[in-house]
Order: sequence, then C-alpha cells, then structure tokens
Amino acid sequence: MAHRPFASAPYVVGKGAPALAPTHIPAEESLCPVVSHDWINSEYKHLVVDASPKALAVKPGQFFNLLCPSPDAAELWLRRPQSVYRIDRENRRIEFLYKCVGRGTFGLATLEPGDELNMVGPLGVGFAIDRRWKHIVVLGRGVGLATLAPISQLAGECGIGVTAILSARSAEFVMADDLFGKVGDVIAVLDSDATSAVEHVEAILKRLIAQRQADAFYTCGSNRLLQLMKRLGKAHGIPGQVAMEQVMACGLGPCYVCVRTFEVDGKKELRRVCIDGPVFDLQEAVGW
Amino acid sequence: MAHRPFASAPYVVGKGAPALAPTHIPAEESLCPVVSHDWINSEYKHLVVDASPKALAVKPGQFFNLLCPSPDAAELWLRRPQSVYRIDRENRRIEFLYKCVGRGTFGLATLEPGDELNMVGPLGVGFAIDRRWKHIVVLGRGVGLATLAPISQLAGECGIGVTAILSARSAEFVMADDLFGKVGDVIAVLDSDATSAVEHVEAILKRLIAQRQADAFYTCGSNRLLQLMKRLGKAHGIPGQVAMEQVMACGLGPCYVCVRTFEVDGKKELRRVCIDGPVFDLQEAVGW
Amino acid sequence: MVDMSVKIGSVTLQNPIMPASGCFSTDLAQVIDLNRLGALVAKTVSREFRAGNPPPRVSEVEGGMINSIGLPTKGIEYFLSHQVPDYKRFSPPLVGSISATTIEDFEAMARDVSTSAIDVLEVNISCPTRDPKGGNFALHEEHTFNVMRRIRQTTDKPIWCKLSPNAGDVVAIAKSAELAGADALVVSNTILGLKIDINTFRPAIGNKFGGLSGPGIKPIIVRMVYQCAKAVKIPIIGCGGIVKLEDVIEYMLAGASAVMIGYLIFRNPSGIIAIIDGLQEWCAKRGFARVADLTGAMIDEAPRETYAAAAAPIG
Amino acid sequence: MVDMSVKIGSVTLQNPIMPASGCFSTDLAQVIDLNRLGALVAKTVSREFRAGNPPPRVSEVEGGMINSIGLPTKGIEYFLSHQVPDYKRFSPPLVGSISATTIEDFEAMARDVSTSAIDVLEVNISCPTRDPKGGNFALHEEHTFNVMRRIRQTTDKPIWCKLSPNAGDVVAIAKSAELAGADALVVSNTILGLKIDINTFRPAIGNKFGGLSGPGIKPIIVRMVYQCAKAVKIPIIGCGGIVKLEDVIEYMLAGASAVMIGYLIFRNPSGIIAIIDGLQEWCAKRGFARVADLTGAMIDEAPRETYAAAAAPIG
Ligand SMILES: Cc1cc2nc3c(=O)[nH]c(=O)nc-3n(C[C@H](O)[C@H](O)[C@H](O)COP(=O)(O)OP(=O)(O)OC[C@H]3O[C@@H](n4cnc5c(N)ncnc54)[C@H](O)[C@@H]3O)c2cc1C
Ligand SMILES: Cc1cc2nc3c(=O)[nH]c(=O)nc-3n(C[C@H](O)[C@H](O)[C@H](O)COP(=O)(O)OP(=O)(O)OC[C@H]3O[C@@H](n4cnc5c(N)ncnc54)[C@H](O)[C@@H]3O)c2cc1C
Ligand SMILES: Cc1cc2nc3c(=O)[nH]c(=O)nc-3n(C[C@H](O)[C@H](O)[C@H](O)COP(=O)(O)O)c2cc1C
Ligand SMILES: Cc1cc2nc3c(=O)[nH]c(=O)nc-3n(C[C@H](O)[C@H](O)[C@H](O)COP(=O)(O)O)c2cc1C
Ligand code: FES
Ligand code: FES
Repeated sequence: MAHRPFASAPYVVGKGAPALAPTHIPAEESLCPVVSHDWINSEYKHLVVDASPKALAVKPGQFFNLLCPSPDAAELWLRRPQSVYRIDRENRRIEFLYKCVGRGTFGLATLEPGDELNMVGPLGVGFAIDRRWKHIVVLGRGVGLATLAPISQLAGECGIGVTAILSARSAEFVMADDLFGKVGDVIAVLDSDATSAVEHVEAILKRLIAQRQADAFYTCGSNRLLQLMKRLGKAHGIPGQVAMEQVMACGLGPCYVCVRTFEVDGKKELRRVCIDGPVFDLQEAVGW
Repeated sequence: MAHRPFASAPYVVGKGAPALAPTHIPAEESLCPVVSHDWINSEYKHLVVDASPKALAVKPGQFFNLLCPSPDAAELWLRRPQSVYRIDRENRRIEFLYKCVGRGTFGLATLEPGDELNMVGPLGVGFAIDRRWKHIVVLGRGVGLATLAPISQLAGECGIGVTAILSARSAEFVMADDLFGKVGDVIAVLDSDATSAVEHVEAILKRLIAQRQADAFYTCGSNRLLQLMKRLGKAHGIPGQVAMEQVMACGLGPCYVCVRTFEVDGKKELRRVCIDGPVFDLQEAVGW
Repeated sequence: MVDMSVKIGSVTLQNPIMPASGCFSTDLAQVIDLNRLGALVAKTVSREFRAGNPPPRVSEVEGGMINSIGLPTKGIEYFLSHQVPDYKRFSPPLVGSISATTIEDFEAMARDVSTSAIDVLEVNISCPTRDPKGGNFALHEEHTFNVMRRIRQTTDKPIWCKLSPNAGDVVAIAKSAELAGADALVVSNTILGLKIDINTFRPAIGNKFGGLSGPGIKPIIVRMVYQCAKAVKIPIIGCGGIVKLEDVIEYMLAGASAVMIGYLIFRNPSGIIAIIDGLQEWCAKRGFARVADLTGAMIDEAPRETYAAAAAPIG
Repeated sequence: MVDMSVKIGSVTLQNPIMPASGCFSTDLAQVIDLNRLGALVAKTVSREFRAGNPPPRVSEVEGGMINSIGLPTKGIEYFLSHQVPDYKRFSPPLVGSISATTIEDFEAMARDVSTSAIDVLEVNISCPTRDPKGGNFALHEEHTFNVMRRIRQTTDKPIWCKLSPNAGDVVAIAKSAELAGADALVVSNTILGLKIDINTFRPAIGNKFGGLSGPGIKPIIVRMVYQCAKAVKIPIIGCGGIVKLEDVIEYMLAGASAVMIGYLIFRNPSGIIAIIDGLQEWCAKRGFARVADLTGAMIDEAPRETYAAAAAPIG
C-alpha cells in the first residue's frame, strides 16, 4: 500500500524476525503476537504475548510502553505504559494485567489472539530485593496489584517469604492473589467489609512487624497506603520501595513529562517515573 | 466508551432502525450491513450491502458517498463517492463495484460481511432514458464500467435493446458483461489484442449507427472514448449522456469541490458533479 | 427542559449550532432538516461572478483537509434574487457572508446585501488564500478596523466579523473589530497550509496553498476563542474542527456563545443534528438549565505549584 | 550509492535526519543506535535550574499532542559538565539549544555554551508558552534581529535560529534572523493550543496552554518552510509532525535541507532510524544520487487556468 502513516521497521522486531538493533541496546520497539487476552473481572483484562528476546529480559517492576490500537475511528497519539504482570521465561511470554479506564486501554482491549502488539521496552528501574531478607510485605491496591505481582516471582527465586496485603473494593477485584499465594500469605482487605480501612491495614502491618515478618515494604496503587507504609517504615526502620505512576509521553527519559516529586533531606526534587523509576525509595516519595 | 470521535445518530439509519429524518428528505446517512464483499479480479471488489429504504430508491447513475474505514492507523478524513453498480430491489440490496487505487478504496476493501458501511445517498442525477428508443449504445472503460452497469437494468425495464462496448486492458478486466449480456450484446475491446484502439471502436460505433442500433449514447471512464462518442453523436445527431468523476468533499452540493467544465453555445461553465451530475449531456461535457 | 437558545447580540438562535460558510447550502436539505439549525449561513458572496480556483480543490491532510475553492460565486445579484429566496423556505435566521477586495466594495456589498431577508451579515475578511490587499484584511489591526468601521456605518444589520487564525496577534484583531462596532466575532477561518504530492512533486491542490480545516486545528482555535473571549465583550462564535458534541462543549467552556461547523458536514452530514440533540441531553444530565451557561465556564485558576502538582494523584 | 550527506552552512551531517530539541537525550540509546543520526540535538538549557511546569505536562489532542513542560533544566553548569560529555560518547555533531529571558543573558549563554564540544548553537527564541519578554522573541522581527545579532557577535559557532509558527508573518522573522547572521533556520517550534477537559471544566494540562506538535501541524509548517525557503538564502531545517519517510520528502521538496523529528520519537522510537534507511532506498529507487537534490525540488508553476483544470483527467 502506498501510504504508511507511521515509519515502521527495521528496528521493530516482529515475530521470528531477528533483532536488528545492535545487541548493546537493551530495549527495543518490538511487535509481539498476542497469545491470549481475557477479562478477569468486569474491569481488568489479562494479556499474554510472545516476547522478543530483549523484551523477555524484563525485570519485576519494569514496564513496557504500549502502542494501543484506537478504540474508535480517531487516532490514538501516545503510547500507554503498563508494567509487567508476570514473566513466563519458560514459554518466552510476558503477561500484563490492566484496567480499562480510557481510550488507550479500551483500544488495547480490542486486541485478539494472533494480533501483534507494538511494545517498547523493557523500560525503567525494577524492584530491588536483598537476598538476606527473610520475609517481605507487599501492600497494593487497584492497578498497583498488577505492578506488584511479579515481586512474587522475585521473592520466590530468592526464597524469601511474602505477605501480600491486597486491597480492593470487593472480592471481585482482588488480583494477583494466585501468584502471591504460591510463595506466601495473602490477606485480602476489602471496602465491602470495611477491612480495607487504614487503621485495619495498619494493625496488620504492625502485627507483621512485631512478628519480624517485615524486612522490607513494597507498595503501589494508593496514596493512602503509601503514606501508611512510609510512616511505619520510618518509625520501625524498615526499608521500602514504591512503584509510581505518572502520565507519560516518551517513556524513555528525554521529554520530562512523567515527573513526580521526591524529597531527600527536606529538599524537594523532581524525578522521571520512566527512567529514574518507576520503582523508588519509599521514604523519598512524596505522594502517589 | 467516554470518547466518541464523531457525532453519530440519530439521523444515521442502522439495520432495522426506522428512518428518523423527516420523510420528505430524499437521501440520508445510513449504516448498511455488508452482505458479501469479494474480489472479482486483481484490482476490483464487488460489495453488496443491505440497504435502507431511502438508499434503495437509488437510480442508475446515482452514487453514494461512502465513509471508508482507514486502511492503516491514520484517520481517513473524506468520504469516497461510488456509483451504484446494481440495485437488487427484491432482496433490498445495493451493489458496488470498485477499483482499489488508494487509501479510501483500500480501506473500503477491509470491510467484511456483517460489518456496517456508513453511506450517504442516494445522491446526484442519474441516467435518463427515453422509452421511445429502441436500441442504445453503452461505451465504457475501467471504473466507468461499474457506473454504466445499471443502465442494463434501466434498459431491461423499458424493453430497450443495448449494445455494450466494454473496453479493458485485458479479458480479466472486462466487467459488467454478465449484466449487459442479459439485456443485449456485449462487445469486449481489449488493449491486449489492440481491439480497444479508438479507430476500431469508432468502426463498431459507425456500424451500429448504420444499423440504426444507436438511438442514444452513454459513456463513462475514458476521456478518449468521451471525445469519440461526442464527435460521432454530434455528426449523427445522436443524443447522449456521460457520467463524470471528480474529487469530492461534501458530495451534496455546498462545497464546490467537484466542479467540471461544460460548454454550452461556446460558453464555458463549471458544474458540480455531485449535484448537477454525475450524469451530464454528452455534448456539453468538455473533458473526462 | 433545557433552554437551548443563545443570544448573539440582538439575534436569538434556537440553539448554538450553525453550519460554517462555504460548507452549507440548501442542498443539505437532501439529508437533514434545516429547520433544526441555529442559523443558516450562506456561502460567501462577492459582487461579480467568480469561477473559483482550479481543481483539485481539496486534499486530505493529517489533521483533516486543505481547500482552495477560491470563493466561486454567481455574484450578488443572483444571490439576492435566487439564493436568498431559496434560504427563506426555511425558518432559522439567515446569515449572509460577504467578501470584497477593497473597503469601498465591502461597504457597497454590506449596503446591498442588507435586505430584509438577511438577518445577519458575516464579514469574511479572512479567506486564507488571499493577501491583505485581496480581501484578507484580518491579518492587520488597521485594515480590520477600517473595513468593519465602514460596514458599521453602512448597515443596521448585526455584523459578525470572521477572523483569521493566520494573524500573529488574533486578540489585537479581535479588539479592532470590536472597537469598529462588530456585534460578534467568528473565530475563525482556516489556517494556511501546503501539501506536496511526493510522487508528482507538485502541490496537491490546484492553487498550491490551501486552508486547513477539520479536527487538527481545534486545539489552536479553541485557544484563540479563549484568548479573544477574555479580551472582548462581544460574543464569540467558535469555528474549527468540531466533529462531536464534546467539541462544542469545549468551545463553549472556552468562551464561545455559539459555534459553526464546516468539515463535519462533509464527514457526517447527519452529525450536526446529532450534536444539537446530544447537547440538549448533555445539559440535562449535567444539570444546566440553559445551554448559554456553558459559555466561558472553564475553571480558570492559576496553575498549581509544580512540586505540589507532581505529588498529587493522577487524573 | 546515494549520497545521504547534507550541508547546513559549514556543518556537514551524514544524513538530514535529526531529533528535535526536548524530545531527545542520550537516554534514547536504550532503543536506537544514536550514531546513525544526522546530529544530536540537546534539550534547551538555560542558565539557572528550572523545575518546569506542573503536571500533567501533556495531553493528547486531535492532531497529536499539546505539551507544556516549561523548559526544565539543571542549568548551564550541569549541562556542560555532565550532559555534554555524555553526548560526546556518540559520533554525530552536537547541537546545543539555549534559552534565556533577556538579550544579555542570551549573549552570555551563547558565549558560555560555545565550548569545543558543541558543534552548533540552536537558539530557542520560540518556546510557545513564553511571552516575548519571557524568551519568545520569535514573535517580533526586531526582537529576533536584536537577539540573533548579539549572539552572532558573540560566537563563531554556527547558529541556528528556531522560529515560532505563532508569528503572524514568519517570513519577516526569517529574514530578520538571516540579516542578523543566523546560519540556518529551524522551522519550527510548536503552535500554541488549549484543550479543556469537559468533565472537570479545567484545562487538560497543568499550565493551561500547551504547544501543539505531531502530524496535525505538518501542513502548516510545510507551508512555512516553503515560504521561508523562497525568502532567505540560508538553509532551512523543517520540523513539525514528521512521522514517516514521505513527510521528510515533502519537507525537503518544500525547501528544507534537513529535518528534525520530535513527536515520532514518542510514538515509534525506532521510526527515526527506519526513516533514514527508507530515505536512502527511496532516493536510490527514484534515481536521486544525492539526497540534497530533493531540497526545493517541488515543481513550482503558476496554477492552471480553472476551466482547463476542471476539464482535465483526475490525478
Ligand atoms: C510505569 C507505569 C506502570 C503502569 N502499570 C499498569 C498496570 O500494570 N496495569 C494498569 O492497569 N495500569 C497501569 N498503569 C496505568 C496505565 O498506564 C493507565 O491506566 C493508562 O495509561 C490509561 O490510559 P487510557 O488511555 O486508558 O486512559 P486515559 O483516558 O488516558 O486516562 C484515564 C485515567 O488514567 C489516568 N492516566 C492516564 N495516563 C496515565 C499513566 N500513564 N499512568 C497512570 N495513570 C494515567 C488519567 O489521568 C485518567 O485519570 C501504569 C502506569 C505507569 C506509569
Ligand atoms: C460520482 C462518482 C462515482 C464513482 N463511481 C465509482 C465506481 O463505481 N467504481 C469505482 O471504482 N470508482 C468510482 N469512482 C471513483 C472513486 O471515487 C475513486 O476511485 C476513489 O474516490 C479513490 O479514492 P482512494 O482513496 O482509493 O484513492 P486516492 O488515493 O484518493 O486517489 C487515487 C486516485 O484516484 C483519484 N481520485 C480521488 N478521488 C476521486 C474521486 N472522487 N473521483 C475520481 N477519482 C478520484 C485521485 O486523483 C488519484 O488519481 C467514482 C467517482 C465519482 C465522483
Ligand atoms: C470547502 C470549504 C469552503 C469554505 N468556504 C468558505 C467561505 O466561502 N467563506 C468563509 O467565510 N469560510 C469558508 N470556509 C471556512 C469555514 O467556514 C470554516 O471557517 C473552516 O472550515 C473551519 O471550520 P471546520 O474545521 O469546522 O471546517 C470554507 C471551508 C471549507 C472546508
Ligand atoms: C515534550 C516536548 C518538549 C519540547 N521541548 C523543547 C525544547 O526544550 N526546546 C525546543 O526548542 N523545542 C522543544 N520542543 C519542540 C520540538 O523540538 C519540536 O519543535 C516540535 O515538537 C515540533 O516537532 P514534532 O511535531 O516532530 O514534535 C518540545 C516538544 C515537545 C513535544
Ligand atoms: S515519559 Fe518522557 S521522560 Fe518520562
Ligand atoms: S462535492 Fe461538494 S459540491 Fe460537490
């Protein structure tokens, strides 16, 4: 066809095509075939793609910037970041779990098995784990559960125990409980039975701290929960990390669109979620 | 979905939905389900849609302005005019025959049975036929064959004989011969065997004139053939019509995008193909 | 029930949705009910017959289309004797659009077109393919002032001045037009563009440059509507790239009292009616008793402090 | 073999494809081979640290996106000590982009940034969210002349002047810059736009107005490139809405000697490399021995007569 709306190839890696970008380049724009794509509840979809070798090197906490198809007749101009939900190295697949909230994610939801997804990644700084830790605590809510989920893989590989406190509106929206269930304990806290209240979550965290089951904190998805973990972490000297979100354009570092406020020694500074993060030190984050 | 790129309904008539526009309004923007859509040769597709009642009132020579899907990720901004190829009143269907030449028609070609096609129409002035005529001559080439095809229906209804001279590069691109074959004689003239040369076609026309089988001329699709018919029509006092094409925007009359030059009594004037035509007096047309 | 009427100076429209000049004629009655429209806006007319520019007259481009039609017209006499009576078959107010190459001719046109059948005079001083000496007065404050002043002194009809987005300082032009006595501003005409066919190496349209219209220009024109609305007291009519209900609301929030729709008529001719219905429903749902209350309703606060904004939840 | 090199004054680029300032940094080396680019173009730097504007800093709009980043910078010292050495890991020439709010500071910036590591100085006098007194000199001929003159007198480096499409008469500004001694013009920066969220009634981005970039602006900027190229002798670098090979060719036919690419880096980061490869193939196929021969190659004849054109075959 004569008209190509966007430049394609040669560095876009298709199914089976060799990576043409020099090997020292860590990330790439690649075309990954969709393997499966299912609704897991009324708002979230689970997307599995065949990954290119570079994409497959993704680490928990890193993300891809996805070129979503348009959900309508008008163009969709920017990519949408989605963190990796599960890395299936054996089958060379990458999984995403995402909430449908706007045009980008509604468009993404139209992909069917066999379609190709254009992904840029893996991008950003992932979660760090210290092999000397015995037991960590993960606390998330909403889309944060998708981002935190691969910590279960990380902890599993390192033989570290996990307590995952998964906050949700109701039982329907508790996610990643299966992944965390394999490597540790899952505590679902819900709005529907009021167990998600900060005081209740705080009591759980305090109990875990008392039980010496909180060598580190991880959180994502709620400002309320970030502030709680930050406070307890500080009080009890527990290291922690938070995965941040921000509207993005490039996803690569140059545009300074995705800045978030951090505070070090009382001095505020802006950092880019896409390349300085998305995973940051819990105590330095100011707001989610 | 929150975002609608284009205003839709209420005057867009969908499958089974009643026409909401007042009944005195002759044309409409309607959504017509695709019944079948097949390649008939390497360049042309045959499209059959279920038509709304107003659309079904289309007359031979009239056209619809079609909202083609985009063939790529970029938007397609303007409709594309296509004349009706066959009117199947019995099954309440309308057929198109079109050549894939650019983004619009490539996009149109992506429609599958069950998809809906947004059509505006019927539009323009169709072919006129005089019931007193006994035998008419149709001469076309390329996409012109699609436009001329429904003359076979018109002639059939009036019991008028037709000789259809169908010009094409090669046998593969002879079209509408089946439709004309039902109501008259078909003469295919080809580039491949040099029978499409103007002198050869001229000889055929002269023979038909001599045989009194040329009460009227109809042409579309080639400037060369228009000039030939115009010359012979003038010389022999044979009335004629030509279906014109021009790039369009509105297809309805206001924008004056689709103008063509006509000449009456030595005075040139511009007329709009979409509303003053697309069918015009043969002798007044200047160039195709 | 939502009150859908809006007032543009002394003229009341049954709703704020109008077609844009050059994209509308009574031929539209083929597909929609013209009596639903806020007003009927005629194609720009000039004194003498004009053939217009050589085809192709349009080309698709990235954000919509470019056109160079060249203001073809049968001239003022034909307009008054044939086209105006044709428009009068329909009930909405009739806006006549005039163009001329000199101030004198503009004055005479304004006088001659001010018949009882015409409700509003739209002054097209902004056709982008003309230079200031050729009718595009809207690029300069003084030209705009002078022509609008003369027209104001000539006619008692409401006069709407159609501005050009090609002016560097559109706010200054808006103020000139207001000062000269315009009753409303139409913001705006098309933006000058060029497309080159990379196969033929020639301009894609016959007259080389063309005016850009369609969705791509909306963010630019919404900005100009906002800026003009802050600077003048007369009503603004927003025009540029409206293809859906949401676009009309955006223009009104920015400060428009009404809107004009061009490109959409080509894309979805029934859309203009759909938007009227949709706007009424939307107002009802959002609790607006009068559509006019949307005008200028954008919440206009100083930007937040950067560090605070970068610490706040998204969305 | 196609000669892909182009000369911008005294600077030779291995190919005409550069990234646009603010859309590029060495971070791009995560996904593409920076040594393939025509030049490296740094983000605009100013003397002091600037935090930039409050998020959200971008929003999708019809023809692409609007942004108001607010020129965040760590300041000139950090730029020279950290960022420049980082760029020097790669081979293409380095274009440093500078901004200031006064002519004096622009002069000092030009002097201080003119180190041996910098090959070209791009003068950003056109950030759309700043007023003329705040760095957007490119809206006025005299401001443009004065600032470029002072910079010309200060540095021996090639200076590229980045123009603003928000100027009413961009050709006049282009001539001022040329007269003042600019070695090339970058046409252009973003177009000022506004988007209002119809749910919140607030501007969609934190700083209210934003600069429009992406495909929607291409027809406007191609027109400006054409107009400027006719009016000045210095080379023009086209910039605005390039997303594919065909767009680069269109800009070059219009008169650009090279191009800069912003938005596409966000949309398809590998696209910029694909375009370089594609351009070479296209030139070979079309028989152009030198890509530079495309510059200004549009066939520029007077428009045909209307009646003749309207009688001619389509296409
Ligand atoms: C590093 C990172 C990882 C992410 N991982 C996941 C994930 O694993 N699963 C998941 O469901 N979501 C994830 N998100 C959020 C996801 O990117 C947004 O939900 C998505 O971009 C919204 O696009 P949209 O077009 O559907 O919605 P829009 O119509 O653009 O916006 C809908 C709402 O989402 C907000 N939003 C828009 N862009 C972003 C963004 N880039 N980040 C956060 N919120 C945004 C808007 O402000 C608005 O409130 C992640 C975001 C980041 C930055
Ligand atoms: C009243 C009318 C009836 C028509 N009926 C038929 C038909 O029955 N079958 C058929 O195959 N084609 C028909 N056409 C032609 C058809 O409209 C064009 O082929 C189509 O619009 C091209 O669109 P595109 O996007 O595929 O090509 P583009 O990329 O837009 O253009 C490809 C080529 O087609 C030419 N072209 C573009 N628009 C038009 C146009 N409106 N009319 C003619 N040529 C155009 C261009 O100049 C170019 O040379 C008709 C045209 C008109 C005006
Ligand atoms: C084909 C065409 C013809 C036009 N003719 C005129 C005209 O005669 N007079 C006028 O004032 N504006 C004319 N315009 C400009 C429109 O009225 C309108 O200002 C512009 O198209 C922007 O609106 P839109 O994006 O909704 O099309 C014309 C626009 C188009 C596309
Ligand atoms: C996020 C963003 C940041 C930008 N920052 C700068 C900048 O710092 N300096 C500058 O001269 N131009 C800047 N620009 C403008 C671009 O360099 C370019 O002129 C403009 O985006 C048009 O090109 P495009 O359509 O290819 O993006 C920026 C553009 C964007 C989108
Ligand atoms: S999204 Fe561009 S710097 Fe983070
Ligand atoms: S296409 Fe608009 S008048 Fe014919």
